[in-house]
Amino acid sequence: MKFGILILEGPYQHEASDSAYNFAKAVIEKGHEISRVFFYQDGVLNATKLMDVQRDDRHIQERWTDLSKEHGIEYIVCVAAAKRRGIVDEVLAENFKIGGLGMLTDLAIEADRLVTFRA
Amino acid sequence: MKFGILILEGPYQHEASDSAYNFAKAVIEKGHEISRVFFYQDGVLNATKLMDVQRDDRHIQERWTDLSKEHGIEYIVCVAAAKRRGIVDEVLAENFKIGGLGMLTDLAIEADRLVTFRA
Amino acid sequence: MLHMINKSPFESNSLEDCLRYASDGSPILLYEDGIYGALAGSALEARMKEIMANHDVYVLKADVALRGIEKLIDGVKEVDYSGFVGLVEENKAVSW
Amino acid sequence: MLHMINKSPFESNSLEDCLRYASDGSPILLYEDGIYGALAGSALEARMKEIMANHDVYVLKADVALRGIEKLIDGVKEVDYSGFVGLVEENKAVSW
Amino acid sequence: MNDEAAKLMVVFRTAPYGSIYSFEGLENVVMMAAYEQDLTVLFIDDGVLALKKGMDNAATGIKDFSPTFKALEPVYDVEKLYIDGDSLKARGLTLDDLIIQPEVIAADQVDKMMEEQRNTMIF
Amino acid sequence: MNDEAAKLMVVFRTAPYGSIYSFEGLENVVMMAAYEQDLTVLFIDDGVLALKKGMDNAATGIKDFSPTFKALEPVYDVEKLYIDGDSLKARGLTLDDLIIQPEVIAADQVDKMMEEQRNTMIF
Repeated sequence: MKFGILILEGPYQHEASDSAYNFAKAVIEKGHEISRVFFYQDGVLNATKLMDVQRDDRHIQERWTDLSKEHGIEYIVCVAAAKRRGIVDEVLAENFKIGGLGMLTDLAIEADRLVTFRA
Repeated sequence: MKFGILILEGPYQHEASDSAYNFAKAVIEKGHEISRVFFYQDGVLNATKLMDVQRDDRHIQERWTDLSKEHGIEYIVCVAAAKRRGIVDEVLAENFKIGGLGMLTDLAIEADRLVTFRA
Repeated sequence: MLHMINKSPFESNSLEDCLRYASDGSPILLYEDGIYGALAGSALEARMKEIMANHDVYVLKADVALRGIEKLIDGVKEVDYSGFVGLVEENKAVSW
Repeated sequence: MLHMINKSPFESNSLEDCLRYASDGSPILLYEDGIYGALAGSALEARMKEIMANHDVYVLKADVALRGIEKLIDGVKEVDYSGFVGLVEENKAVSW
Repeated sequence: MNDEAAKLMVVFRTAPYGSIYSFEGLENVVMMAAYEQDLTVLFIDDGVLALKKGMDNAATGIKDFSPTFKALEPVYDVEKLYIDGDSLKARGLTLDDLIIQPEVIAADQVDKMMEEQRNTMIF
Repeated sequence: MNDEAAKLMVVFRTAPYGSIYSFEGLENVVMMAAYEQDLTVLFIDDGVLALKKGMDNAATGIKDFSPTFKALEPVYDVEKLYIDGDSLKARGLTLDDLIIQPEVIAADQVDKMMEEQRNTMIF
């Protein structure tokens, strides 16, 4: 099955990104494909490489980057939502790409299941 | 009277920063002093100079910067909250300063009224 | 205390939670999505009228106008941002 | 449809809103702060039991453990993340 | 809309302005409309409040995005617009209070509508 | 605490983990405790859930911050800890279920407690 994941909230402020990450790992472990993770609204804030996290806590951006490196998952950060929140190419972490909102429509068409993580 | 303002949410995602801005302007117009605006939790995201906003919408960071320039209000962005969200000196807009969480305690002690804007 | 409520009472329990703690006579300010609590003719109107027997209920005009609301429950008092500051001059404030 | 609820029913109306639309027989997954709806002995237990007459109610184990909850309402089914994926394999899903 | 069109639905259930769900949900609908799929838009719960007539943003400076909701059908060709009648009524509103008049449906039709879609997003 | 100490209160009313209000509210309390003011901490509504015993973060990787709540009195000398009894009861919990045992108060004492403070922050 092809899964799509949509994340609407930023790191730390809400659990959405944590839940999405653990869900994504389980999707992969069950042998499914993740067509794309799409970061929209405050979700775009997960993509900054400037996050500097205390050692006793999880590093949300690095965790996402590592998951993509290991399994080749595509992460798209909505350009319109990113711009108004100050997420630009210069601060983008590895394996995140800025892309158009249309790539969310593409994902909704392509994925057998699109699962939203939100506030 | 001395006012303190505490902002707990980022720009655009919630109305908190808009309400705080309009409240701050009214406080000044009534002749009161604003001891400090403290940006905590996702509130730290108001401080990025990388925000790039469509012309038909308000630019939340520039509006705050202009208000500070005009009236000399101090803006402190909590260092601990900022670090985990990728807000560092390099992306800090004019008139925002990174500071310790203790400066919120100082504000709560000093201000006759501390008003919180939140989700 | 001035009790500040910014969430829609159709979606959030923050207004009802606040009322468990608010002393009779303490004013309530509805702002942001909180202003929907003052919608005339809504399913919450009867409850709001009960609340108004014990509390002065204010709505922030700017948020009412932004949302296109014209008809407010009788007795709800409108304040602009200057009036909002005035309420905070007269009362210590907490945001729920 | 799988209806996913992530907010505390003590604070948010999202579970009750969802139930106005959810067909009988559609499963409900409580995760994140939504798991507090499954607290045994709470003021919401009777209501949850009514809901469970028409819906299978699941809780995400990871979120239950994170919050230190041991006693769940009888009949609530626990799933791990793999079980969560399983529910989404079997059902289209929406997040309220 | 072509024969291979995917059935997609966007649901608005959050009040406008207090959070960005309504506004950025709308930007998403506008984008989806360009794809010529089989798109349905549904307003429920506090989501119906985004359609209230007479919004005036002068005192806040916050962008009034209701003109885009108004344009969904005439400009963006989104024809399948529905609204939950009970949600409107609970808020003391009727279709006459709204800038557009979606087709009124009953709450118990919603689950079936979602089930018919390839994917549904709630904002 | 000195004679000139300001009376300050922090109220926890949000569930832990789902949002950061509880965790960053706690970091704020730890900081305030270092200032030797007259500090009061109150748990109400879903805020009481942050004190539940037996939290286990192994399956999520999210930081378990309950040890810091436990340390408030012994380590950080925060002595004025209160909890709304009705909030606990509504959630099927008793003081025995919690990692600390704040003094139980009734809901109708809260407004007066807030009124006595120089400033109160709710998280």
